[in-house]
Amino acid sequence: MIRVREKYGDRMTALESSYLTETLKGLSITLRHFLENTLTRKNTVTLNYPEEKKPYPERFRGLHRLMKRDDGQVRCVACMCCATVCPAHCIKIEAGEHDDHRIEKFPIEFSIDWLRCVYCGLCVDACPCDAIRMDTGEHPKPQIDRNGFLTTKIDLMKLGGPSVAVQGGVRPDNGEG
Amino acid sequence: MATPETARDPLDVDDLPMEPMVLKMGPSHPTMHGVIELTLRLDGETVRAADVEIGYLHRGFEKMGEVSTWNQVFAYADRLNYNSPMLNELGYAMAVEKLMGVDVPERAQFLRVIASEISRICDHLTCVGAGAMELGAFTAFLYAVKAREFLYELLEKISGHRLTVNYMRVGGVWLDMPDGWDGAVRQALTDAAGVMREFHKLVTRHRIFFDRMEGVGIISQEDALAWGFTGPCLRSTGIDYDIRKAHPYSCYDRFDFDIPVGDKGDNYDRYLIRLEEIEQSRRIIEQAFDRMPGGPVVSSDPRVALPEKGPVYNTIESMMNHFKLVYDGIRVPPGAVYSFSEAANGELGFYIVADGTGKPYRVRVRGPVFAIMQALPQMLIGGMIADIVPTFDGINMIAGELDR
Amino acid sequence: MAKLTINGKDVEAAAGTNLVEAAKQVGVEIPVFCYHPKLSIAAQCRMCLVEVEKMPKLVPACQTPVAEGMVVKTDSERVKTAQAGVMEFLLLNHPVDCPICDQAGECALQDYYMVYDLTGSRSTVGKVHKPKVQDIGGGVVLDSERCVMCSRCVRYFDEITGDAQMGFFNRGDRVEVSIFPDSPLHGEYCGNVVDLCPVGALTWKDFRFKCRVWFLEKAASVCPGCARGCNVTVEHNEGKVFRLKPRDNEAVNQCWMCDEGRASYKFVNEGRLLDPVVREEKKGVTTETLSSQRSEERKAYVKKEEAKAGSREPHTRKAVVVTWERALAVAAEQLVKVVATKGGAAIGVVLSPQATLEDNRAVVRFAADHLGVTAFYMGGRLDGEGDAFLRLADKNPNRAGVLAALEMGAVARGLAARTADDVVADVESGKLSALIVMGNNLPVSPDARARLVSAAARLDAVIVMASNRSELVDAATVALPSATFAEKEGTFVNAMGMHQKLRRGIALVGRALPETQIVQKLAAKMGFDFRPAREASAASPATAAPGAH
Amino acid sequence: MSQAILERLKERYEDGVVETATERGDDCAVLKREILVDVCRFLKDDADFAMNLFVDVTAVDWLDRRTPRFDVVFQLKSITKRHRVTLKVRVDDGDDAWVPSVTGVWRGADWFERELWDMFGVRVDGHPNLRRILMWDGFEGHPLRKDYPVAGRQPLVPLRKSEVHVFENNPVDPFVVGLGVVREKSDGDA
Repeated sequence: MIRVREKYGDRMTALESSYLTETLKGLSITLRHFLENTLTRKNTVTLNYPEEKKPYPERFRGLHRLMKRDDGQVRCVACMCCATVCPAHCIKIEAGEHDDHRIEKFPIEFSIDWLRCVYCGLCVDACPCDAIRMDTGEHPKPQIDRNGFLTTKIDLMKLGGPSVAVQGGVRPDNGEG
Repeated sequence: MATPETARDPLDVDDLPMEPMVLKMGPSHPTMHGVIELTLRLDGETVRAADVEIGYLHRGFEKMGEVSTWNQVFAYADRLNYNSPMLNELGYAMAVEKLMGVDVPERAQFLRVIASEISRICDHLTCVGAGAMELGAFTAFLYAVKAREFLYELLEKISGHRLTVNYMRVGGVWLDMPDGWDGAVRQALTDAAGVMREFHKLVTRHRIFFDRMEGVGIISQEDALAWGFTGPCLRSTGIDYDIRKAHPYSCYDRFDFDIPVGDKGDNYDRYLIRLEEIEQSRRIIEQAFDRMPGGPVVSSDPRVALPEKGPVYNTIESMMNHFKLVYDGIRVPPGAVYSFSEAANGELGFYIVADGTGKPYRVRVRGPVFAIMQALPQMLIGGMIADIVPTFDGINMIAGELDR
Repeated sequence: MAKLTINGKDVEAAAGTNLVEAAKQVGVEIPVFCYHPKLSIAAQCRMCLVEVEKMPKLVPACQTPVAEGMVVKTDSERVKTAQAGVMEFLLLNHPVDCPICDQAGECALQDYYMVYDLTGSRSTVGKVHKPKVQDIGGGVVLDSERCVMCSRCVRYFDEITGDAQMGFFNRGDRVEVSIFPDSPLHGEYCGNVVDLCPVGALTWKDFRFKCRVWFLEKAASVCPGCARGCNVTVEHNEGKVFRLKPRDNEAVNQCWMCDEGRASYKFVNEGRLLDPVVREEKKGVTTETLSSQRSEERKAYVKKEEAKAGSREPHTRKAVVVTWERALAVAAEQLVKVVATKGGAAIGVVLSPQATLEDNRAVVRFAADHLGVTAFYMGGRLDGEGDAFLRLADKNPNRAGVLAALEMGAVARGLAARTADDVVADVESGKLSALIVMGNNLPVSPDARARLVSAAARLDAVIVMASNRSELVDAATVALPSATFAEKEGTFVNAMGMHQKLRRGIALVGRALPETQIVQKLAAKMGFDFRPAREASAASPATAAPGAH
Repeated sequence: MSQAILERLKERYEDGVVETATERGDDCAVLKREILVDVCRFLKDDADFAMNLFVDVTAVDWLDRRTPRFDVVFQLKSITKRHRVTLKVRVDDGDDAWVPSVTGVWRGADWFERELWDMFGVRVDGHPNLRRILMWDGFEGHPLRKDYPVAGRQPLVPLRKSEVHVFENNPVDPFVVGLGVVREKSDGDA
């Protein structure tokens, strides 16, 4: 147990209550910072945004992207796990039958409402196919109207790249028969 | 402090009748930390009566909890006390784990404590910084925010976001700390401590600050208890009650730290306690890094934690496990528990009821500020109108956890 | 009767009961893949192995009848090891398909994995692959990799429909369940194998990928497909019905359902009449004004109408989407005029065996008591095929209900339902000058229908309460959107005279209302004191028992 | 320690204690409504228990699952003795949905009981100022009841022109409050 008044002092000393010493002490601190910042910028923490930008950390959950298969098709198989787990209900998927029987199912439409999204990352956790990721390192850009934040499969795939993960439906040993 | 007796000279009243005045402060007054409304009855500049109207930020946390899965609630819990999301998550996670009887791995416990204490420091920094600013010390506020920025960056590095962290899960945490994070934390804490020393020099012993804090917003020990105070506000009255010591949870019993207490129950005490708790949190974090064990960061119980991605992609067993956890959610056995932890403002309690399905039957949050805010009129009455600002700040009302 | 204990609980079961059923009595679940109460015992999945005292080996619970003094354990270490072992074998070659498998969410493998297995894979070799996505006919899609060889489907065709259509082929880990060469599934009861399949090997083509099953909400209802009245659950999400599944009812359909019935929900989602429509005597094309149709439906409708307009002369009556208020006012005005000039005998009322007992009763009482109508006709759908199992030729779920409604409304008045062909004759002969029609169409030949439609143009009023668009709706002076079986509570009386409750599934589509409410509003508009819900039968399930009405 | 509380309560109130349970370390006593205030006062004043901190009161709605419908759940704690206890009172719907106020024992129960009323419609008998707290005046229904829909909509509230504000802690003089500063309504001169 620490008694804070004992540690930090209870009453003002005569010197302190004269305003002068404490004010000068404070001024010396701010003056030092002022000189440091104008002359050297060594200890400056501010950035000249937008000329200077601070990169987001690796784990930053930014805009979603849809990953692609080796042949450039969307990796997502419309399993709806992300739509199920999303606390903001911002993912809408319409599933369809794929011509290729090895893929079988794919999203005809996959849209995310970036205004509703809370960037919690649960959809990435829930994806069993490494199809959706939030590692673009970008935040949503301002838009003129709400529809601008309603992102479609095409836009999400533009942000996407090839995935290195080996996916369940298609395994290395998945030959025919 | 202006007492009612000195506020007006009885002689003046005779020829200049005082006119009582009702003043609405808020719902979005600049010094109101969240949206609340104070209705004040003033006698000159003296507060004679005060009422608090809350609920402007009610988002239906408890109702939303009933239609979310157990893990989805974390996203909402973040937004209770938005200055210290980790502490809310820890409180909620502990409640679910208590109900399920899940063991959380050592390393996850340590990471939780570290993340929580960083959050606590952030919360206190915001409180003292904003308090200084509202009394005119804008430079000091910027210093506090600068120190907080160092810590937010740490939270961002480990969880991906600064405020809406969504870092904890039932049974552990999302990910282990990134490489070099411990060094970054120690460095940031040192930097922040340097900044705080300057902050301390700027305001703590400055007479303007001192005079406006000392002896203002006094609450007695008995009153504090009767109103259900916890946290720094209770400790400012001299009661050394801290849940981390009184009912140690997670792994707090392994760390050596002190509980700061005040004497008078005034704003200055509350300010000093927060200042000191920042120091104590730093001690805890440093000890935690020194003793950090290895191992997994999330429970290995397949009924609780999502399996690793590798097996999910490649084996049907993990895939099925994954699916069941995603669409069914974690199945928490029927029952009810009350679990509580020491949040930045006091006792954060979660009373949760499960009915055996993947969604909570009821999630109840007992936000610390809710109890404290009811005593605000008592702390204001008799004081000057200008005293509202430091007193209100000393309570550190966060509308997120007040209105839920 | 035999007394035995299962997991320490005393059970009393009739001789011949197997252990799975006996355990159910005391709430002990024994996992099964191949066992099904309606099929013969195969005992080949080995998932139901239990320990019985004094028996040296674990025994399959499905094949073991109860015996006096038996002591059964379903949760001992030996049993658990066996269960986990069976699961491991079953999963050894199971494809990693949950994301693309429709069964995920109602899959026995998934459910049992969380309870009886929970271990990771130990396999180091690749899986055996078999053909996927095979359309085997009958609306069923087969995925051989996902099959757990329970043989339920094989036994179903052997034993229930009696025409062996599926079998096992090959041996060992290459064994596959499949159809016989060049003989796709046929018959009217193929959908049941999809329900029987405990995993995702057999999926229903119509439902494939439409909706994840964990999103579906369920409402107990009755199939509207035929007069059998099979008990079903209406499975729906966000205002759309996705499938009907059979519900157990030993007296009606056991646990089966025909394929025709499975498809009988479609009209709930498609081609709905969404708004009240009033047709006015003006030249013009009907299409433009139906503005509140769902866009895709509207496009299709416009297309159709345009084609029609090209081939035939445009309608002489212009359809206008109006408010309920306006539509009811027009209907009331037209009816009042007919009653005043020609009397109630000039009005014909077509009742609908597609609608509930309550709705028909409301219409009968309104028409007979307040309008003085004496001519009632039976609407609905034309008869179709029937068979000896479930399907009946009468494709209306509530014909008996209409008759019952008439009987109740006909006390001392001698009302009777005449056939729909009589409507056409009576309209053509000029006996009727107004029609009130419940339902989308009449059970008459296309030719007779065309005659009716053209004759209807001469009538003073054609008031149609329909859920879907049809020629009759297009010919109506006032078309009022009514609710389908999935949107309301009520009663169907099946061919055996059983009163069966419908529970409300989805919310009312568009601005549709149940007929009871339409009639109530119409009566109010005409100034009658009319309370159709006197019995309040929809309110409490207590009245669901047969004969309660 | 808190086990001892349950024992003591059973001994002292006999039939008043409907049941006691210890679940996952939480000790809970289900009480009859009549003795609630008495038990609270006893727990607070008794030197052995000294339940000096009122932590929380809330309810659980068991619509269609159990009767009586509501569990009203109190959390009490002793800061000096470092122990705590859960008290439950079961109340039913409609006229029966009320509990006695414990504000006389702990002043801090004030807002919590208002919230109980606001969220569940469980009236608190003897509460000095039972108004809605999180919801606004004119809100229809009680949002945390299970039969209140998650996406429930509320009618719009008419614009308030001015109102008489009665101060809770000084209710003698009502004041008219409008936008900004409004003078006293009464003709007195203070």
